[in-house]
Amino acid sequence: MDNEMTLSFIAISENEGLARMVMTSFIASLDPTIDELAEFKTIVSEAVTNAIIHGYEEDGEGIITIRAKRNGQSITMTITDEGRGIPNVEQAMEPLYTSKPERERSGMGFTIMESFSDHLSVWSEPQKGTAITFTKEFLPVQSNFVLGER
Amino acid sequence: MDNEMTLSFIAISENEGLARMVMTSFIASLDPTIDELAEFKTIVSEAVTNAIIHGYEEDGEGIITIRAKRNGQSITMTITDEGRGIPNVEQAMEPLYTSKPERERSGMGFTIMESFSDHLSVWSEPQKGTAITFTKEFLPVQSNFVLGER
Amino acid sequence: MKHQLLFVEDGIAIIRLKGELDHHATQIIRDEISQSLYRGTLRAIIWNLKDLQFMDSAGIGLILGRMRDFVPTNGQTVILHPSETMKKIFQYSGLGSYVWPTTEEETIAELGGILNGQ
Amino acid sequence: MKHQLLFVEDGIAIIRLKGELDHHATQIIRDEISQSLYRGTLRAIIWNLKDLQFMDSAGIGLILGRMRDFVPTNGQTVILHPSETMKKIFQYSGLGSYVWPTTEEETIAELGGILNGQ
Ligand SMILES: Nc1ncnc2c1ncn2[C@@H]1O[C@H](COP(=O)(O)OP(=O)(O)O)[C@@H](O)[C@H]1O
Ligand SMILES: Nc1ncnc2c1ncn2[C@@H]1O[C@H](COP(=O)(O)OP(=O)(O)O)[C@@H](O)[C@H]1O
Repeated sequence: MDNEMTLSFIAISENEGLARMVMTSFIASLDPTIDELAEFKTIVSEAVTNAIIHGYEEDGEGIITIRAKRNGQSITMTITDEGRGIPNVEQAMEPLYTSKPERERSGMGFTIMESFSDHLSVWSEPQKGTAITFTKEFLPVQSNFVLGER
Repeated sequence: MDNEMTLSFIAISENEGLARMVMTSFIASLDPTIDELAEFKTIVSEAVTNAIIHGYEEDGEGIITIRAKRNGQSITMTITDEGRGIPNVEQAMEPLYTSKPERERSGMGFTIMESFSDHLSVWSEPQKGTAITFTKEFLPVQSNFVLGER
Repeated sequence: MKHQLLFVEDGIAIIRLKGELDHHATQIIRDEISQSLYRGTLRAIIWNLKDLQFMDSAGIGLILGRMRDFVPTNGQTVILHPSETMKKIFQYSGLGSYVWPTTEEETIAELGGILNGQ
Repeated sequence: MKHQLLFVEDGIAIIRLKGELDHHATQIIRDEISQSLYRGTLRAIIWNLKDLQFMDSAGIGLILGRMRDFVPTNGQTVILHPSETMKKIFQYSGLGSYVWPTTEEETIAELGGILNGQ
């Protein structure tokens, strides 16, 4: 393990930006490319937003916890809420499926998280909560350079 | 309570910058002046560095926890380690006192933390650990503007 | 999050988004954008993302929502200058074909033609 | 954390610090600075903090450490362009009088005078 951190915060939408900034700081030493960083921030944002909107239904009280580990060029993160949980995870992960179309949710959160990560798993239990774990690999700075030279 | 967060991380010097960046993100909505932000970051940096150097003697294993709350224009933070503790807090808080002159510590950490905060308290018990709690008030954006006009 | 909304000739609205477009931001700007759009006689909406630093699926919700509101009356939607990552998000969401490689000016000229049936 | 070390006429060393000077950074740059300084015949050290974004008491330790190393031989120390907050930190630490309001060039000229006993 190279580094490790845990962040907990209240499930209010203001903290979506906080979570992105904290995680950006955490991976700074990997020197990510612009696209790697944007993808990583998007995953964090989707998972945190889901916990706020779906997990706690924006009650402004629940706590979201992010655990992150850096191992070489690889970041593993778990975003946990103790909210309503997901009754049918398979359905939830389908592109365009959303339980809140009236809030203009697009149903693309899980699809984006899966596409931008190297591995993603979902644990959820109704009335207990949800935990999303993902891993993202970052290209070593060295090989970015080599790729750039081709 | 307007907002609240907890951050835990391994006591390695790389994370001094992480702690400053996270806390900068946390207070962003207060729209601090450059000087307010610099003073705030300095307090955070002194307390976290002390936990790493003195609390855990740079063993690279201990965990540092920061709890922060925002209440209106006021930020209250506690930085906790479960390290060696401070045998004589009064002496430790004297300007220029340091137990590690060989590491080029200046002994100014506590003096700076006290000067830059509005309130500071220290809890410590040998072999149990140390907790530094401070409060810093930020000028409302409105009155910054009025001050600027004088 | 800031945005700028302008109406140009031929009922074309340009929305220039700046900063970070997440769920938090959409809550703040959605009503403002919707109300401004209702005030004009709309034939097309151009979303210019040149100064947008970040967007997640909340941005898809915002754009799809405005398409639903305005497609019945007219409804050409154009998305300009997304970042590489945003481009992927649009593709996954089926909005890839609304991303044009043109500048704002070229888009207006082009739309003028389209809207006038050329 | 980056820094730039240059020697100018009359054995004056200029250290330009950039980025964030905390305990982590001092661990990285201390030896490098010390070794470079030992290579010259030093009569004064100018710390230029114009591009320093952050400094805490680790910076005080770094500067005091170099003063201890070099005061025996010569040892004029000058600190330029600290931020308001850094200025306060220098004052609390008793280093306030080493902060000069001059530019790098003016300082070199001034030191030239001082060092030549004018
Ligand atoms: N943390 C969560 N807690 C409860 N339900 C969730 C959570 N995350 C996702 N879901 C469910 O999964 C569905 C699909 O999620 P997602 O693909 O992110 O789309 P969206 O957020 O746009 O609805 C949500 O509509 C919701 O029903
Ligand atoms: N978290 C801590 N755990 C143990 N001892 C501490 C801690 N923080 C401060 N101290 C003690 O207090 C002394 C003074 O601290 P400070 O004023 O910050 O100066 P410095 O860090 O430069 O030594 C330290 O030298 C150390 O002995």
